[in-house]
Amino acid sequence: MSAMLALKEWLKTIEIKKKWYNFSRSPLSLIGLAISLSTIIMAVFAPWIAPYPQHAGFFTDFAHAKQPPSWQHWFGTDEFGRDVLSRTIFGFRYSLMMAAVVLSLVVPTGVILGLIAGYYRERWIGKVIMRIADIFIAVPPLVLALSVCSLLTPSAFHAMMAVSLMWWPWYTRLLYNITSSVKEEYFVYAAKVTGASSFHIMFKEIFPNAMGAVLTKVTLDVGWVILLGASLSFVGLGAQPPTPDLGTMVADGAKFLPDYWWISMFPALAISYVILGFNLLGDGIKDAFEG
Amino acid sequence: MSKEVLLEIKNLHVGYKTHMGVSHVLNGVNLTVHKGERVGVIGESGSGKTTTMKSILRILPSNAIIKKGEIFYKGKNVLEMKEDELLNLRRKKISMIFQDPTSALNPLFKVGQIMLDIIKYSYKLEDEEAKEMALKALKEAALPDPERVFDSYPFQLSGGMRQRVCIALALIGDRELIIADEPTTNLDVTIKAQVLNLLTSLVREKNVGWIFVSQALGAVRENVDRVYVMYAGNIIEWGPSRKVFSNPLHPYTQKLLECVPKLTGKEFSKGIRGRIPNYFKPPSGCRFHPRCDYVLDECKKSVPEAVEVEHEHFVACNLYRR
Amino acid sequence: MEDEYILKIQNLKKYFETPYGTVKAVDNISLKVRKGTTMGLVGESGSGKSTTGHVVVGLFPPTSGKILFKDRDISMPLEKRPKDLKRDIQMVFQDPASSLNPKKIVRDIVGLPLKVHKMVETREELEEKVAKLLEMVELPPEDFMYRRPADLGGGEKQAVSIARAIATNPSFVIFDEPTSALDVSIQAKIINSILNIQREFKLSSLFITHDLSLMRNISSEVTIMYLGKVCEIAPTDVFFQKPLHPYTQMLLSSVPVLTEEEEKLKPKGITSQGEIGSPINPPSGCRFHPRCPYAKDICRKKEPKLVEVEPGHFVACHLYSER
Amino acid sequence: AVQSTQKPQPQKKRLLRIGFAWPTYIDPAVGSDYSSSTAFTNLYDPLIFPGDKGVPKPWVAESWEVSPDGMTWTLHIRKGIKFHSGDELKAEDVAFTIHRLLTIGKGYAYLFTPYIQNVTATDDYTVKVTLKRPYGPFIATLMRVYVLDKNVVMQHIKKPGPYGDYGDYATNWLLTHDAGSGPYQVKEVVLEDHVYMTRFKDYWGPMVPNAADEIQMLALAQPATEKTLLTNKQLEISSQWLPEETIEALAKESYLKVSKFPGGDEFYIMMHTRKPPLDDIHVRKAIAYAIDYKTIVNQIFPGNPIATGPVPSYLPGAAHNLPTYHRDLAKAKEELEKSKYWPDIKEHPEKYTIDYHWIAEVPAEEKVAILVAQDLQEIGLKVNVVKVPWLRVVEEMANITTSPHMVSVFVAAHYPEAGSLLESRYDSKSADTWEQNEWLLNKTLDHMIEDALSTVNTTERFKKYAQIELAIMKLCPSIFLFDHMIKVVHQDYVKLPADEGHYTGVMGYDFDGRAIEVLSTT
Amino acid sequence: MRAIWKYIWKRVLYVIPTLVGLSILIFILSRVLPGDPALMAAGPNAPKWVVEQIRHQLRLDKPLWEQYYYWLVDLFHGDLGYSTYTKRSVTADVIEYLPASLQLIFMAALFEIGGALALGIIAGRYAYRLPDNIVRVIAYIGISVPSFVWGLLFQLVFASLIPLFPTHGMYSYGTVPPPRVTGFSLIDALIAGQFDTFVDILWHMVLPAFALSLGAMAQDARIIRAGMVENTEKEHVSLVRAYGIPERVIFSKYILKPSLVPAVTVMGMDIASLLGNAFMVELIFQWPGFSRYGINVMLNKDINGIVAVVLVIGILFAIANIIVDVVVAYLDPRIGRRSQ
Ligand SMILES: Nc1ncnc2c1ncn2[C@@H]1O[C@H](COP(=O)(O)OP(=O)(O)OP(=O)(O)O)[C@@H](O)[C@H]1O
Ligand SMILES: Nc1ncnc2c1ncn2[C@@H]1O[C@H](COP(=O)(O)OP(=O)(O)OP(=O)(O)O)[C@@H](O)[C@H]1O
Ligand SMILES: [Mg+2]
Ligand SMILES: [Mg+2]
Repeated sequence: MSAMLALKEWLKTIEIKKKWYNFSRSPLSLIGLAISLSTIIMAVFAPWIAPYPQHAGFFTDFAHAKQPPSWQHWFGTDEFGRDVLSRTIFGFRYSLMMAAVVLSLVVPTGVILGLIAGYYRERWIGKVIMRIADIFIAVPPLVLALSVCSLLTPSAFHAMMAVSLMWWPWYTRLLYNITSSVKEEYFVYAAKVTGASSFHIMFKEIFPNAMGAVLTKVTLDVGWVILLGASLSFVGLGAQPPTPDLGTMVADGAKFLPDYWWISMFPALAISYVILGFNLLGDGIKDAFEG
Repeated sequence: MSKEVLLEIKNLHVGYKTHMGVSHVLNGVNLTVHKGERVGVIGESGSGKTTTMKSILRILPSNAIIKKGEIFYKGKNVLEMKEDELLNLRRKKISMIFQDPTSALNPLFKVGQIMLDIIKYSYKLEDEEAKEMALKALKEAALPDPERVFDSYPFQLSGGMRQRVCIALALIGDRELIIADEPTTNLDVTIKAQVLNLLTSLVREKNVGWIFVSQALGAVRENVDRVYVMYAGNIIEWGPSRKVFSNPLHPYTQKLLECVPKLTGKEFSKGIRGRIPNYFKPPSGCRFHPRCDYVLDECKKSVPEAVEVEHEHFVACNLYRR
Repeated sequence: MEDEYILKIQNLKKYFETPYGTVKAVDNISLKVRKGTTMGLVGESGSGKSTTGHVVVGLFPPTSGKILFKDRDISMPLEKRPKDLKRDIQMVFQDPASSLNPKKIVRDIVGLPLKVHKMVETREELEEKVAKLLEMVELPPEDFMYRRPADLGGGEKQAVSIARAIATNPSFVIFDEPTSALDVSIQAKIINSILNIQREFKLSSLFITHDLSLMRNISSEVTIMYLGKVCEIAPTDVFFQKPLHPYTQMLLSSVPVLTEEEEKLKPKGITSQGEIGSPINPPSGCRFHPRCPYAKDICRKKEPKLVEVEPGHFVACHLYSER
Repeated sequence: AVQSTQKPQPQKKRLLRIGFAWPTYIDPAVGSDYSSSTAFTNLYDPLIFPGDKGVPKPWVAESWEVSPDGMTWTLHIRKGIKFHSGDELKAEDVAFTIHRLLTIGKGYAYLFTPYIQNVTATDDYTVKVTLKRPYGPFIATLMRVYVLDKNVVMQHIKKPGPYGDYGDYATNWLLTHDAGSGPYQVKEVVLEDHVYMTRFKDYWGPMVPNAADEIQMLALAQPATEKTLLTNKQLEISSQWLPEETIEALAKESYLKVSKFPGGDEFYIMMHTRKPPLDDIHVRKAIAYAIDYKTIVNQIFPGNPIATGPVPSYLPGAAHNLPTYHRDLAKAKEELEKSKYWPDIKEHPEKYTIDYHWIAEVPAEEKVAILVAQDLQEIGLKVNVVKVPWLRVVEEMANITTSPHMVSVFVAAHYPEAGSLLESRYDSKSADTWEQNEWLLNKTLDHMIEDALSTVNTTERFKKYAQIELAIMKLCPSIFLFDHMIKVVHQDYVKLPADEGHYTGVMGYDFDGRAIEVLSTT
Repeated sequence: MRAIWKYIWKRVLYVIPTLVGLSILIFILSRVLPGDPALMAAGPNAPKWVVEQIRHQLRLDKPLWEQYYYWLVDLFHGDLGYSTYTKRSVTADVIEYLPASLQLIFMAALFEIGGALALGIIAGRYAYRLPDNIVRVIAYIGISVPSFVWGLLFQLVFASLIPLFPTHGMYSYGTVPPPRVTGFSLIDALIAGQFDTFVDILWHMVLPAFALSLGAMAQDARIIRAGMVENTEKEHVSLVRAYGIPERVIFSKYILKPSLVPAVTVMGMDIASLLGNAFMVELIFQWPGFSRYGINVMLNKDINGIVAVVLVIGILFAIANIIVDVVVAYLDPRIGRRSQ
C-alpha cells in the first residue's frame, strides 16, 4: 500500500511537472511570471522597497517639486515634491488590491451562477441567469462601470463595486459555455445514472474541467481589472488622491505634459508593466492547462 | 516479377518533433507498388500508415522530419523533387483519398469551389470546361444529382456523400496511382460496403495502381492483390493477399487475424497483450517483442531481416531466420 | 412466479424537440430482455439505439410508453427514480474519450458509484474495492489506480468505464457500442472481459452495436432497429440462419469477412443501397421502403406491424405479414 | 443652410480666442458661471456696469431714484440702444427680462427673488421696481440683469413648455442664439465646444480702438493643449485655471505675457463649527495658527495676497486692519491644549480625524489640502483628505450632518460689495448652501447683517460691514487663505485693461470685448 | 440567403429584451443611487422652488415605475428626456455628438482591421520565425498599454517632439467647419466641397483613432495568427496541397478564410473596447464626440444623459455584434443554415 501511495505522489508531481513543463516552454511565460511576481512583491513590501515611503502619504516638499529623474529620484518628483518611484511602487499595491477584491467577489459569484445556468440551461433558472448576465454584457464594461461610478461618489471602494458589478457575467458566460458542453459528456451521464447529486455533478465533475479556463481568465483579468480601475481613475471616478493610484497619477500628471513628462509617464509605464506581466502569465497558464 | 515498378519506398524513417521530444514513428518502411497493382496496407491505429502515405506526396505535417530513406516514383526520388516536378506529381500522377472526409474538406468552401480550383491548377482549363470535368467525376463517384452536390457545402452532405466527393476528386484526370487511406473508417456498415464497392470497381475498371490502407481486414482481403502488414512503423510481413490471410507468418499478423470476430460466432482470442509502443522510446530490436509470445533473445537486439518464406511472401521475424 | 424477463420495453417513444423539427429518435418500439441473457441491439447510425439505452437508464424520460424493470415501472425522470434502481441499472457509453472525467484519477472515477451508494466507508475500503474491480477488467490496480484518463489508451479507458459500471454490482448493464472506437486487438480484450463479467455476475444486458460479427459472439438474442423502429427480433442462431427482413439481409451482406465459411452466411442477391433517412421527416409507410429492393405499393402507405413469424422470431415487413 | 461650394477665403481679422472651462450657457436666465457670464457681458448690456474695482457705473440704466422708504426704485433707461435685431431697447424689454429671469429662477435669479416684488415699465424709458424690503446694495446687483430683446425672445418661444403661456420661454433657442444689444453677437455655438461671436456694427457704447472683430470662447480642458495653442499663436488668452507650472513655463516666452487681476473671490477653508472637535473654538484657532500660509501663497498659489479678513481687501466695504492669524506652532499647540477635547485627542487622535474635502475641479487645491494635512499632523491632529467633485460638494454642504469638517472653496461676491460675501458666507439663511460650511447659525450676526443690508446709505452700510467682519474674525469659523488673483497667459499683441491696473473684480467682466485691444490680425 | 435574414432577424429580436433590461437597470441605478439630480441640475445658487420645478420636470417626484413608464413612452416618440447638463433635449445631444464619435470609431475600426490583418497574416505566414516574433512583441505591447497611455504618449511625442499630427480637436484653428448636413463632418465637408477641410479632419483623426485601435488591433492580430497556425495543420489543407494547389493560393485562400472566422468574432468584442476606450481617448484628444459628452454628463450626474449614453452605446454595441455575426455567417456557411 505504501508503494502505491508513493506512486500516487509521484504521479501527482508528474502532473505538476507536466504543467510546469508546458508553462515554462515559452520564455514569455517565464517573463510574465517574473513580472507578475515582481509587482506582487513590490505591492506587498512597498514600505520597505520604496526609497521614500512617507511620500505615499501626506507629504509636500515644494522646494523639490518637479525634479527630473536623477540618482536621488529615479523617476523624478511630482508637483508636490514627492518621489514618483516610491508612489509608483505603492501604486502597485492599490492596483493589485483592486484586482484582488474585484476578482474575489466576482469569480465565485460568476462561477456559481454560470454552473447553475449551464447545468439547468433548459430550465427557467438557467435562462433567467443568462438573460440577466446578457444585460450586463450588453455594454462595454468600461461604459457601465463609468456610469455606475459617476452615480456614486468617486472612491476606490465604489470603483471596485462598480467593476465587480460589471464583471461577474463574464465568468458566468465562461462557465455557462463550459458547463453546457461538458454536461453532455458521457462521464456526466454516467454520474447521473449512478445517482450522484446535481451538486456533486456541478462542482466535482464539471467544475474541475473549467478550472484551467477559470485560472487563465483570472490571471488575464488581473490585468484587465487593473486597466479598468486605472481608466476609471484616469477619468476621475476611481481612487482619489493622495492615494498613490497609478491611474490617478497618470491623469494628474497629464496636466504637466510635455514638460514634466516623468510625472505621468512612469506610472503609465507601470500600468502597462503589470498588464503585460499578467497577460504573459495568463497565456502561460493557458499553455500549461491546454498543452 | 517483370511488372513495371510504379512506386518504391525504401527504408523510410520519419519522426515527429513534438514538445515531448522527437517521436521515431516510421522505422525503415519498404513498400513497392507495380503498375496497375492493388496493394493493401493493414495495421493497428497509430502504426504509421497515414504517415507513410503522406510521405509519398510530401504532405506531412510541418513538424514531421524525414530522417532517412527514399521514395521513388517511376525511378525518380520524390523527396528530392523540385517544386514544379512535385506539383506535377500531385496534379497528374498520384491522388489521395483521406481518412476522414469531414476534416479533409474545407468547411467554408463549396464542393464545387474546391474542385474547380484543383482542376484549374492541374489542367489550366476555363471555368466551363473545368466544371464539366468536375461534374463528370462526381457522376463517376455515383453521386446522385451531381449538380446539387457541386453547389453544396460539405456540411450539407452526409458522411457517405462526402467520402464519395473525395473519391471523385481522386478520379479527376487519369491518375496512375490512387492512395486510399482508410476511406471507410468513419462510415456506417451499409455505406462502407457501398463506398468500397464503388471504389474497387472503379479501380478495377481504370486499372490504376492502388494503395488501400485499412484496418478492416476483411475488406482488404477481398480487394487487393498484395498486402503489407504494418506494426509500429515497420512493415513486418507482406505478400499476396490470399497467402497472407490464409497463412499468416508473423506472430503479430496471426494474433491480429484471430482478434477479428467472425460471423460464424466461433470463440475469438483474448486479444494481444500490451499496447502499441511509445514512439519516443521505441523498444529496441523488433518493435513487437514486448508483446510477442515467442520472443527470442535476439529479438531485443536487432531489427530482424525480411525473409521470403514462400513465393513472394515475406516476413520480418527472427522465428523464420534460416 | 418470477417473470423470466428482466426488462420489458412497451411501445416506447422518444421524441426530441429541435429547432428544425421533432426528431423521432425512437418511435414506438417494444422489446424484452430475458434474465441472465444478452440482447443485441443492432442498426445503422441514427437508428435510435443509444436513445433507447439512454431512456432505459433514465437520462431522458420517455415521450410515451412504458419501461418495466423487474416488473417495476421505471419510466419516470431520473430524479424520481428510487436509488436502488440506479444501482441496479448501469450503462457503458459509446465514446471512451468522453466517458471518463479527464480531471479525475481512476480511483475516484471507479469509486464514485461506491461512494454515492454508500457501499464503502473508509478510503482504504474504497481503494480495496476499486482494486478488485480493476483486476476484474484486467487492469493491474497498482499501475492504474492513480492515473488520469489522459494517460490511458482507448481500450484501457473503456475497461475503466466497465469497471465503473459494475462497481455497484448491478443486475442489468447497457453496453453502448463499447468497442466501436477501438482497434480489433483491443476490442477482443474488452469483449473478453465483458463476457467474463457477464458470466461471473449473471448479468443481463443490452448490447448495442452495429457490428454483426461481434453480435454473433456475444448475444443470445438480436433486435434490429431502423430509423427508430424495430425491424426484426430473433434468437441469434435463428437470426443468422434465416434473416428475414430485407434490411437485415442488407446489413449482413455488407459485412466484410475473412474466411470462406463466413462468406456462406452472407445473403446473396441483395446489395447495400441508399442511405438512412431523416428522423425528422421519416419516409411514409415502412421506413425502409426507399432502400428496399422488394418495396411494393403497400410499403409506401402502410406501416408494417411486428409479427411473430416463428416462435421468438419477430419481423416487421409486409413480405411476411401478408400470410 | 448650404454654403457656396467656393473655398472660403479667410480674410484677416482681429481674433480674440480665449480658453474657458465648460459648460457655457449663453442664456442669461440659465448660466451664472465664469464662462457664461463672460458671454453675457459681450452679447448683452447689463443695466449697471461695474466700473473700476467694481464701483457701479450707469449703463442701460442711465440714472435712478429710490423712494425714501427704500422700497421703490425708478430706473431711467438710456435712449438709442439698439438690439442686434435692429429694434431699440425699451423699458418694456427690461421689465420682460426681469420677469423672465424670475420666472425661470435659474442663473442669477437668486440675487433678485428674495427682494423684488414687482417690475413695471411705466413708459418707454422708465422702469419701476418695487421691493419686498429695503435693500442697500440693490444697484450693484443690477450688473446681473442682462437685457433681452422681448420681441425676438417671444418669436422663438416653443410651446408647450414649463412656463405656461410663455412655453419654454425660448430657453432652447437662447442656448445657441442671442437676443441682446451687446458689442458682439452670436455667430455659432457648439455646446461643449465653442461660442463664436462677431462684432455688432451698430453697437451704441464705447469701444477701444482695436477691439476684436471676432471673439471665440473655446472649451479647453488640458494645459498641454493650451500650451501648444499659445505657442502656435492659435489662442490669444489662456483659461484661468492653468497650473502654476505651465504658467511658469510659458512666461519664459517673449511673446507671451502673464496678467494678474483679482477674481472677486477669496479662498477659504470652511470649518464646520457644529461638528466635534471643530465646535470648540480652541481647536479652530489651533488650526488657524498651524497652517503655513506663506508656503501656500509662495509655492502653491504664487502671487495671491494673504487674506486680511472675511472679504477680499479691495472689495467695496472691506474692513482694514483686522486681527489675523499666522503660522505659529507654539500658539497652535497652546490653543489645542486649551480645548476640552485635548486629553482625548492626545490619546486617540484617530477618533477625531478631520475630514478635509477639496474640489476635484480645482487640482491645485490638492496641494493646499495635503499641506494642511501635513501641518495639522504636526500639532497632533489627524486629517483625512478627500477629493470631491464640485456638484457633490454642493450636495453635501446642503445638510448639517453631511457637511464635512473642513472644505476648501473659492467664494466670490455676487455683486461687488462686502455685504454680499458676508451674507452668503455667514448668514443663517445661507448655512445650507455651498457658500457656507460653517453652520454658524448665529442670531446676533444674522441681525447685524440684515441691518447692514437694509441700510440704503452707502457709508453707513460700510461701517456696519466692518463691525460684522471683526465679529467673524473673533469667532474664527474659517481659515482665510488668500484673495484670489486670476492669472492668465496671453499674447503680447493683446492688451488687457488689467495690464494697466484696471479691474472690476466682478466675475465675467474680465474679458470684456469693449475694453480689450487686439493689435494683430490673423 | 433567406436563412441569413431570418438569422439576423432572430438576433435582433434577441437583443431587444436585453436592451430593455439594460435601460431598466441603468434607469433604476440612476434614480436610486444617492445624490439628488434635481439639486445638481439647478445649480449651486438656485432657490428651492427651482429645484422642485426641475424635480418635476425630471419626474423625480413620481414613483419609480411611473418614471420609467413615461420615459419609455417618450422614448417611443424619440425623446430621451431633458439634459440637465446641456439644458436641452438629450435627443438633440445624441444627434449632435454621436456622428463625430462614430466617425472616429469607424476610422479606428479601419485601423484595427487593416493593422490586424497585416500583422496577423505576416505572423501566420512566417510562424515561429523572426517576423512572427516581432509581431508577437508588438501584439503584447499593444495589448498591455492602455489606450489612454497611448493617447498621452502620442500627445507627448507629436505635440512637442515631432509635430506631424494635430493632438486635439477635430479642426485646425481657422478651419471653417462645413455646414452641418449629416453631422458626420467628413461627409459634410465633402458635400460642401471643402476638400481641405476633409483632409484636415482626417489629419486630426489619425492620432486618436490610432490610439483607440492599437489594443484591439494587437488582440485581433494574435487571433488571426493563431488561426493561421492552427489551420496550416488541418487535414483540408493537406488535401488541397495533395492535389497540387500552389502554396500561395493555399495560404491566401484555404488557410486565411477559416482563420478569419474566430478573428471576426473577437472583433465584435473588440468593438466593445473601442466604444469604451473612446471615453478616454476623446477626453485626451478633446474630440467633440459622444464619449466626451458621456464623461461630462457622468461628471455632472445628468441622469437622462447617462441613461441615454449607456443605451445608445448598448445599441451601437448590439449593432456591431450583429454585423459581426452576419460577417461570420457570410464567412462560415454553417452558421444559421443548419436546416435545409
Ligand atoms: N503531426 C503529428 N505530430 C506528432 N505526432 C504525430 C503527428 N501525426 C501523427 N503522429 C503520431 O504518429 C504515429 C503514427 O500516426 P499515423 O497517423 O501515421 O498512424 P495510422 O496508422 O494512420 O493510424 P490511424 O489508423 O489511427 O489513422 C501516431 O502515434 C501519431 O500519434
Ligand atoms: N438529445 C438529443 N436531441 C436531439 N436529437 C437527438 C438527441 N439525441 C439523439 N438525437 C437524434 O436521435 C436520432 C437517434 O440517435 P441515437 O444516438 O439514438 O442513434 P444511434 O443509433 O445510437 O446512432 P450511433 O450508431 O451513431 O450511435 C439521431 O438522429 C440523433 O440525431
Ligand atoms: Mg491514419
Ligand atoms: Mg449511439
